Amino acid sequence: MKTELNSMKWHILIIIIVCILIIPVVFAVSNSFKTLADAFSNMFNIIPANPTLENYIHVFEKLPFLQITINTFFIAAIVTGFKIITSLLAAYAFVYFHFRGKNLLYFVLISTMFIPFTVIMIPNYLTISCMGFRDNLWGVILPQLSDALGIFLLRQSMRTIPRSLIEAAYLENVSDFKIIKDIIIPLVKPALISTGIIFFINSWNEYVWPVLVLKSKENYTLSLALQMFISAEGGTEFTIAMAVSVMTMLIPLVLYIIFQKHIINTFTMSGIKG
Amino acid sequence: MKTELNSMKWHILIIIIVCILIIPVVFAVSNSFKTLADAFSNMFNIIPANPTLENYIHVFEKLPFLQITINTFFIAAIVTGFKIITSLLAAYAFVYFHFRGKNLLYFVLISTMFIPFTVIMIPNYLTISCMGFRDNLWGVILPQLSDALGIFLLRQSMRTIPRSLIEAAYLENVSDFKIIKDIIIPLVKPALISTGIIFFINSWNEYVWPVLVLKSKENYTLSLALQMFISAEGGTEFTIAMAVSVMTMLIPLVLYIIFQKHIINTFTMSGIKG
Amino acid sequence: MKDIIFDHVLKAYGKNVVVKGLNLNICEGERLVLLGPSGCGKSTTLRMIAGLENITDGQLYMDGRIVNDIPSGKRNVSMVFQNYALFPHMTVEDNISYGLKVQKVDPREIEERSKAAISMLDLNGLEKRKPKELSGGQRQRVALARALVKRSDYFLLDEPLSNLDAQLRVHSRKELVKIHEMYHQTFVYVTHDQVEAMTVGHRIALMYDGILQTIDTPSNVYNRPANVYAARFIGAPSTNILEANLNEGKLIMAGQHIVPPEVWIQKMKENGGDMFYFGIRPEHTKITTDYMDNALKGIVRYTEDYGNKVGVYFDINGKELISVCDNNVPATGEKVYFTPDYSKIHLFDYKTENSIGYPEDLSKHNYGVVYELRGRLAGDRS
Amino acid sequence: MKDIIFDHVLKAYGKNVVVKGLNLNICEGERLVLLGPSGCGKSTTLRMIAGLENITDGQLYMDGRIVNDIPSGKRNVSMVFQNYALFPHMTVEDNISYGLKVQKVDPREIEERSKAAISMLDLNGLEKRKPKELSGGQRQRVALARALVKRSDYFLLDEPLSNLDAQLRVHSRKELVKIHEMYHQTFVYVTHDQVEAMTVGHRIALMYDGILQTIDTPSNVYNRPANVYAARFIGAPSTNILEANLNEGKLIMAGQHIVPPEVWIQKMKENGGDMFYFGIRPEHTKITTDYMDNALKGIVRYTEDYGNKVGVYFDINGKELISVCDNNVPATGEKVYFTPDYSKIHLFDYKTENSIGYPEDLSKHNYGVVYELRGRLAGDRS
Repeated sequence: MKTELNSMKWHILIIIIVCILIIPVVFAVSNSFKTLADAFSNMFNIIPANPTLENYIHVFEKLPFLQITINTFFIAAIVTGFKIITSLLAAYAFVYFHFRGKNLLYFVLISTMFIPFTVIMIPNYLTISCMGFRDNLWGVILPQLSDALGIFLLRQSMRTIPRSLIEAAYLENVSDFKIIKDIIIPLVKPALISTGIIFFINSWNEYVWPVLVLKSKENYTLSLALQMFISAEGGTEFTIAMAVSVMTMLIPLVLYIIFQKHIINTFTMSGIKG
Repeated sequence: MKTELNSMKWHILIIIIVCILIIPVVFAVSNSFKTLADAFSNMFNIIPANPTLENYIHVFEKLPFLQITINTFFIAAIVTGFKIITSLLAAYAFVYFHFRGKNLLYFVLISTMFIPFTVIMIPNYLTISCMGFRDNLWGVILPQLSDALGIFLLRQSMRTIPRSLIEAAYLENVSDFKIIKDIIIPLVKPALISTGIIFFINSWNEYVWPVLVLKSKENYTLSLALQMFISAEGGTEFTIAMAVSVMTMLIPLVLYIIFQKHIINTFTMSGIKG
Repeated sequence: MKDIIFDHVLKAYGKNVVVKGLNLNICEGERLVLLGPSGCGKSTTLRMIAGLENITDGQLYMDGRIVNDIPSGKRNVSMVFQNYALFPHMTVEDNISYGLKVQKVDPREIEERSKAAISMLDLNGLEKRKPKELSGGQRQRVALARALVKRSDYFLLDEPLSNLDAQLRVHSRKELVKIHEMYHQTFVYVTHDQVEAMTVGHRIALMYDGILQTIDTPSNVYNRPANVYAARFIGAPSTNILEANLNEGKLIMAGQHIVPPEVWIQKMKENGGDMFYFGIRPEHTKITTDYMDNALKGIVRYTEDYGNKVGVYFDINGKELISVCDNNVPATGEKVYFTPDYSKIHLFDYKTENSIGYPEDLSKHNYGVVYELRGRLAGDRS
Repeated sequence: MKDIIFDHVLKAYGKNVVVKGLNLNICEGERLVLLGPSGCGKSTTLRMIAGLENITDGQLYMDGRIVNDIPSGKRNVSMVFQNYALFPHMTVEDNISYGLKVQKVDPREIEERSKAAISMLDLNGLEKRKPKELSGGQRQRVALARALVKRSDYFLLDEPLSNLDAQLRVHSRKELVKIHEMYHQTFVYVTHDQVEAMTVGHRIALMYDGILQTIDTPSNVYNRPANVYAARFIGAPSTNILEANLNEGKLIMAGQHIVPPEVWIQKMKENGGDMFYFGIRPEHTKITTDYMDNALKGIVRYTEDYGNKVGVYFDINGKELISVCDNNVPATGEKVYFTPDYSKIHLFDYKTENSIGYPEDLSKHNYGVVYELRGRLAGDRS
């Protein structure tokens, strides 16, 4: 039975969680439409006293903003695509094949999740330097073509597929790649989407690695652009930074709206039924 | 049936994935024990020609390294702990309670996963500034007390628990908190551990947010310390940076070894059985 | 009075009404079986008693009080779930004593009660095992022990034997009855298996499509089915049902006719109308390849060997009937003569599908004597 | 010859040997049922035929070739899985035609074959539905259609009816047989349900603990069980088995004795030894409350009403036996006299537990005449 939620403590808990997660977003959107003076006098007013677009206009004047957005999207899309493909194939191999050293290999792969990114940052930097990818979007992308988290999440999801479905396909002499395409992908779609979202957003947010690789403004990503307007004291560029923030949010938001139905299903449904 | 893996293409795929994930680690460890000259002449040699500890010694002389490690650990541990607790409680409420607006609320929470961190960074900065937590570890911690990803992952895991187990507890008049403690936590332990690992490593790796909040060297975290030795050209401090990298890896590695058995079970088992 | 009363109870999920105005009295200490096919609402009914489902409309009384809003934990019920619902991370011992520990029962009493349950259900030596180290039958007994140790007044069982092998099921249903006869809780048992229902229940409540079809003793449910549905559901193979038209003392069925005993004609006339459903169980019929008077003629389509009996499916002008016989089994394609045992036939009103009742003293109307004499005559003639 | 031959086939998972040196010939076009309790190795055996399990040792021949290393897709087998294994994201139509499409069969032929299968299995109008929109019976028919459309020579079914309601199961097993009689594939059917096995199989292979216990026709498996295990497993309630000591023409069982017909004594002497297992099915016994000569005396412990019959559990010096009777049911606690039908008893060697065989022409040795006469005399005397 689902009991009605009637005790106070649960309500308070959920309200606190929502506040922690939602309020900063509202704050950013609201301040991006304020003048600097307005922002400093009424920082926590949700509705701007004198709504203005000047912060946005300033950003577009100062930076090749469209290019920066495209860069960020390009990196995130390619990285996500590759990570998903490699994770899917590796997870399939780990779930449905026997091979020598399989458990050891899986163990090693999972161990890499424990290695802080900073450890592999410099080796990766040197590698892509050697390959001539400094200040190049591909330099950001290349070391990020696979991800143990994706292998783990997709493997977990594949294990919920009744093995008899795969066996039914074996009986029809279906090849592995066709099984992946016709059966596995449709059935792990929720996990694929959620894993994809995690990869995409992580790449979108990335700062440390792109700042190392990318030098010229026309190669910047959104987080680098944002950093330009941030001064620790909140300074004179505060509302502009808010505008960059909001624009950073734009593409994920548009994607979210486009794929809304799938995403909601993904995060609401559990596994495979019937 | 598990088929034997005998086709070449699958082997190649898995080898590539392992290379992408493993080689940089080996590279970092090996170069941290080289002198700078040795590193530049034989950068891709795995075994250092003249192993040296001078890089490590240098780090300890230049920085309060123990304090920095403790800071990083403190932040990661508290953040992970809070995120896990709030995620667990929220997931429980979403799975086992009925309340008005539940689906809408869940939808909103999940939407926050799409908001780049950079968007909420400045609002959070201003909030913690107001609260007087600038250059304070708690300033790093406070905005990170809950996480929609955790709610999602734990909710998915809870949904695999047969509802009859919870109902059997209801029949015994067991309170919700006791159900969580006695039944939910033991049964979602694998998901708790994997979610905890993700949170811990993410916090461990964090750079953009701590660099904004923390100013004094004694408050630094490991990623900030590492950044000090990184110059884009690889420069004269390259091997020192590698040493910092390796030390960054140390605590996660120790934790990994301590919890090895649990972690392996977590990432090998799937869900709840009989 | 540890009774349970459903008073116009309705349960809906959104627009989907799964229990439709149920009225049902379950007496203190009786074994009531809720029987029906999957999706008939029987499990939902049980779960409403347990407090695991909200009641959409109507009242549920337990022990004289309305319990609609009383939570599960306060209803004094024990339940055995179909999947047993054992806590997979706890040992057998911990599973059994968990509820008592939560209730802060005195540790000495917990130990005493657990030990009693463990030894009654023959679980000695398994105390430290986890559920996954047990066989299906052992798990089922642990679930039973966990329910028993609570010593509650209501004992609910949701298809408790459905995950067991056939041999074990036969054994376990007997054990369940024995346990009940020791404690005499009010016992509500859900199953889709009619043999289980017949052997376990004092009374059987047959449900279909959210509606209580009949509630009666096993013997009456079998021998005096209240309606066509009950006649069809109980018994395997299923009761043969034919549309029958009463016309000048003859019953016309599938284009042929038979002459039933006068007592039955009388009963039909009392009921009124001339259309009925005629029902006869396969085991209450005789078929012969020799000519018989007052029999329906059919062609054998298919036979099934049950070991001690044979099921003969035959076709009477396109209607499929089945007869179960011991010997002289006709072959597929043979022409057969079919006679029901008139002391065991059922007649139902055509509109309501309810039984029209039974004449008194049917014993002299079975086919026995008449059939054998006529059969012999017919044999001579053919 | 589309036959299947197991030649000393062994299947082990690590140290756990689940099929222990199986020798089994399955003939072209026959319906063979693999019967046994869960964990007996029957499903593994089926899956080895399908190529879904590797063979640890021994040879499996299909169509005259060793197929140990032939992958599933090349064995020309169709299979119906217990959970049906329908692709949940595909419509009924796509589920049925998927295999043919992958095999690049001509689209017109795919359509033709799919339509034939859909209409044969009465799935018209459901073509566009997803599996989750179907009832259990419909899913089962889709799984069957998907297997049929392939028109393969081997048809494997792994407990295909176990997820269906009782009524539907009775209907479906008949349909399965009809389908087989249309196509005459080599048909291997796994089940734990003995009624299904009896009604579906040309032959039944009974397995237990990875070992083939007996393989014979349903009638022989029931009437002439090869060993104690087969006698116990087939029939519900189970065959009564008693240790019996042959001593001077008497069989001493549970401290009492009866005198069996001379033909049986002869048979026991031929076998040698003086210890046997005596077996008799509950439905082949008679119990009376009146005194009877040459009967075992017991006390009734428990009765179960099956509707048309009653099961009487009684106790003979601590051994529990069961008798199934029609009428004159004794009450719990009553003293009863128990007589087996000597034309239906089974005797097994004490060491090997194998049947000692049966004397010729047993028909005159059933209790019929003797019993009725003696019963009447006894009644007079009491």
